[in-house]
Amino acid sequence: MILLEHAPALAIAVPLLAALATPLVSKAGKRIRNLWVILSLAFAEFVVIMLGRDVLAGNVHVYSVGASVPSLTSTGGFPIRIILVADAMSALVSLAAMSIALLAAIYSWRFMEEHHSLGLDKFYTLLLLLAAGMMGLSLTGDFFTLFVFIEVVSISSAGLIAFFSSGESFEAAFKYMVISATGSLLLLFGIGLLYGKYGMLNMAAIANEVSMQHSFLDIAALSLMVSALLLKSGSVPVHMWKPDAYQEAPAQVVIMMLTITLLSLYVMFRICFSVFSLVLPVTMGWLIVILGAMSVFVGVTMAMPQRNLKRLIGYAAVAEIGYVMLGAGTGLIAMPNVSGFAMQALSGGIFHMINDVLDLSLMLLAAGTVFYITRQQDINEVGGLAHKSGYLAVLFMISMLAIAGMPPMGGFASKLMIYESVYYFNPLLSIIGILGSIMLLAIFVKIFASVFLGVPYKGSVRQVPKSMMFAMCVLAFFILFFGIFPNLALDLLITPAAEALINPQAYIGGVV
Amino acid sequence: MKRKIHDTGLSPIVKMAVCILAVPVATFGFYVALHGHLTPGGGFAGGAVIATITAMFLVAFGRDVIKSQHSKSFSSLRTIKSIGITTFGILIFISLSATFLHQYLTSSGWFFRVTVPFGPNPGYLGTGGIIPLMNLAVGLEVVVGLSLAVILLLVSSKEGHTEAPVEKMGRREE
Amino acid sequence: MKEKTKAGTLLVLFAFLFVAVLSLHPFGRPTDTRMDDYLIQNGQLETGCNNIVTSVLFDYRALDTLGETTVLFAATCGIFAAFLGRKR
Amino acid sequence: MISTPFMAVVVLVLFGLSAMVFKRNLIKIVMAVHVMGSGVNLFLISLGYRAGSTAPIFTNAPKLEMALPVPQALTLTSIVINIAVVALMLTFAALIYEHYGTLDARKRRLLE
Repeated sequence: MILLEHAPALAIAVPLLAALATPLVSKAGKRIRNLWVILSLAFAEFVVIMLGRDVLAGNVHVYSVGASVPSLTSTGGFPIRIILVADAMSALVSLAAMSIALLAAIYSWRFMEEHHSLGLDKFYTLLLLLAAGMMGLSLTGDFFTLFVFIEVVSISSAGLIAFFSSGESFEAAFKYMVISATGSLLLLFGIGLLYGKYGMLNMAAIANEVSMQHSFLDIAALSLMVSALLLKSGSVPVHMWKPDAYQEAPAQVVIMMLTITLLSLYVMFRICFSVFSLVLPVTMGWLIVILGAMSVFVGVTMAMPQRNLKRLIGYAAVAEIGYVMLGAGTGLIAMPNVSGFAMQALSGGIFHMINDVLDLSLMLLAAGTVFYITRQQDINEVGGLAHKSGYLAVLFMISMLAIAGMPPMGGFASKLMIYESVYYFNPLLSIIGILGSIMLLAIFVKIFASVFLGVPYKGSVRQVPKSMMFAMCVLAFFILFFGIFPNLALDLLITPAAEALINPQAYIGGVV
Repeated sequence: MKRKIHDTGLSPIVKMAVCILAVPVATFGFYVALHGHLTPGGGFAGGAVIATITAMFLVAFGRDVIKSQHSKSFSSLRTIKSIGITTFGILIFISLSATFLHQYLTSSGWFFRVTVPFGPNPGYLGTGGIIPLMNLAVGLEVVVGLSLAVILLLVSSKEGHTEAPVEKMGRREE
Repeated sequence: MKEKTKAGTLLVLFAFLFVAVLSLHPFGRPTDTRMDDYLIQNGQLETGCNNIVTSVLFDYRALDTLGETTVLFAATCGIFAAFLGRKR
Repeated sequence: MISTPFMAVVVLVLFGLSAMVFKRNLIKIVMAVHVMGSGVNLFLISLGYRAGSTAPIFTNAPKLEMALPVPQALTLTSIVINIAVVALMLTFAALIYEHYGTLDARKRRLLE
């Protein structure tokens, strides 16, 4: 029906329209504005679910923006307009991104109330712009639109980092802006190189051209883009901005920034797998795997001495990004004929992408609630909370076990797939991975003991509001669901996504 | 010059010149934005030209004009802000509707019916369908965005700034 | 020591960009201009405006312009939120 | 013959990057980002030039040999994005100066 035909465009347009109208709607009052934000995100989630169902039924959903007939892509044998492509992989990623945005909006209903009554409509506008940017990032099939949406995402997340206007938050936001500005300028340089050679900007069209004749220029453009996107995803050489940014931003903005890092990883895999599949040097795969292993190692070792809970989660996020790169990198090494273990590694990497978002978000929301109910910012003063709010302790326990990759939780299935398959490529890497998750468990047990166990907490503790509890329970449900029925999630969501990533012909065929 | 000329800012001659100059600059910016589909320029260039007027006013009249004329608190800025953002929000709907619900409004569009044959022609204003409207929408958005950024950056930084030599204004609120 | 490593990486990047740009087409003679020639030929007919750059900006690649206006809008909101918070 | 605009682009981008890496003052870092941005914009524009061609505007067009329109549209978009990035970074620099009283990155272990 009409909604499905325009689904990719609507997925971007609905949060954008809602963001533009929020200043208007917020004139009518706080509750109406909050409802407006949550309803628009829920409608966008509905559109993305419909898109996902249609795409999982087997066809690549193509939408050319502005053409008289949405599916009219290449008029003169090559695409002219901007084309949004939704195949299994991008549908999966946009589904994850939009559900996290919805949960963040629900969570921030009560969380932001007493913090900042003056500028809250700015907060919700930026939140919706961030959601629109994430949708654009995951659905676009055009290089320059990719650059524009990466800018939308990085500017609105910088604005959100600096929302609690304290000295450190401006510092963190400035550092984040410097790094993401240089990253996207390098990306634009790579896009310019590609446009200079092929005269076209569409990913599928260039992929078609690259498969015919390729030269040093493609390698140069590819390496520029991959380095820019690694910059954005906060892997090892440039991960300094992540702990600061995660420490300063409000909890639900940090969840959105988590999804942004995973989206930039998704875009890097899209470029490596679909566009440059034939010309991809093996060294690129090894580079990503080694960087992944290093970020696991650095993330975990740096997380040890941390006192601030959110900063610690920032380093844990660097480690989790390392796992995803470890998994998908091995898939990249055996690119032309991905079979057996490389396929398992790739689907393990993608599955871990989803699990990583879920458990780190649950951990962050739990941390935010701890600070909300005790009104303290530092975790040393907070102790023995288990007596006051048992549910929070259980949720924290679930997220802690999931991050460390314990059996009942979702993280276990994906990490096991990564360890098994990476072992065949290089045993040292999977050893680093296993060590990393053990140390993560040790760190979080220490945090759990200091925050929840011990002498009951003397200070006054507020009741955990319903909206926060609802958001956290939804996350806990999905973590447990992926943990107990991994095969259900695997063949429903992950393997079609992995297959879609593997054969670029389906991607190119849909467009050209 | 009905308004009371404050003592801050530059000399009255400059203030008078700025007030007089504002009109031609505004018309030129509007011309560039409106003729975007015929002559080089368009929404962005036209908006930037018009945004220079706010910068000129701020330079000529000093930054305390905005603070002192309206109430001391930020509400003055927020009213300007809300007007700008809401108009921007509505106007961008025009470009949004054209972008997403695909573009049958342009050359064969109902608004400006005239389609243009290939080849150089003297340029008729009534062509281009909805594109001139989108040009104006983007132009207004750029004007609001840039002037708000300039006002905010200048007016709300509290650190000691070199006031005009004659400071008859009241104590700056800390 | 830190300064030398930074200078070293910058020099390596300089050589890399230099070679990459060298392998591009010589200035003034673009190699593949299919898309642009199509736009110049049909720009006036499909969008009805003489300035092909405006037709590209507002019709063929209108999503970029929309994304860009949201970038400006997000920057304005970010600046305002930053300054507003400070008054608290 | 080495095409000079592309050389100028490489020099500008590297100049921006090195200034950003070595300089400590926040405002200088913002300027470095702006220089790098204009370097990349120059690169985009110089991609779309055809020898001996006019602008792709048909109003009283002197000749039909026209330059490429798409890079000009890309540059327009990327210039506006650079404005937004620089404006936001300047706001943060101003507020950091107001809060810490100094613009030097080293004092607050900002960008180590």
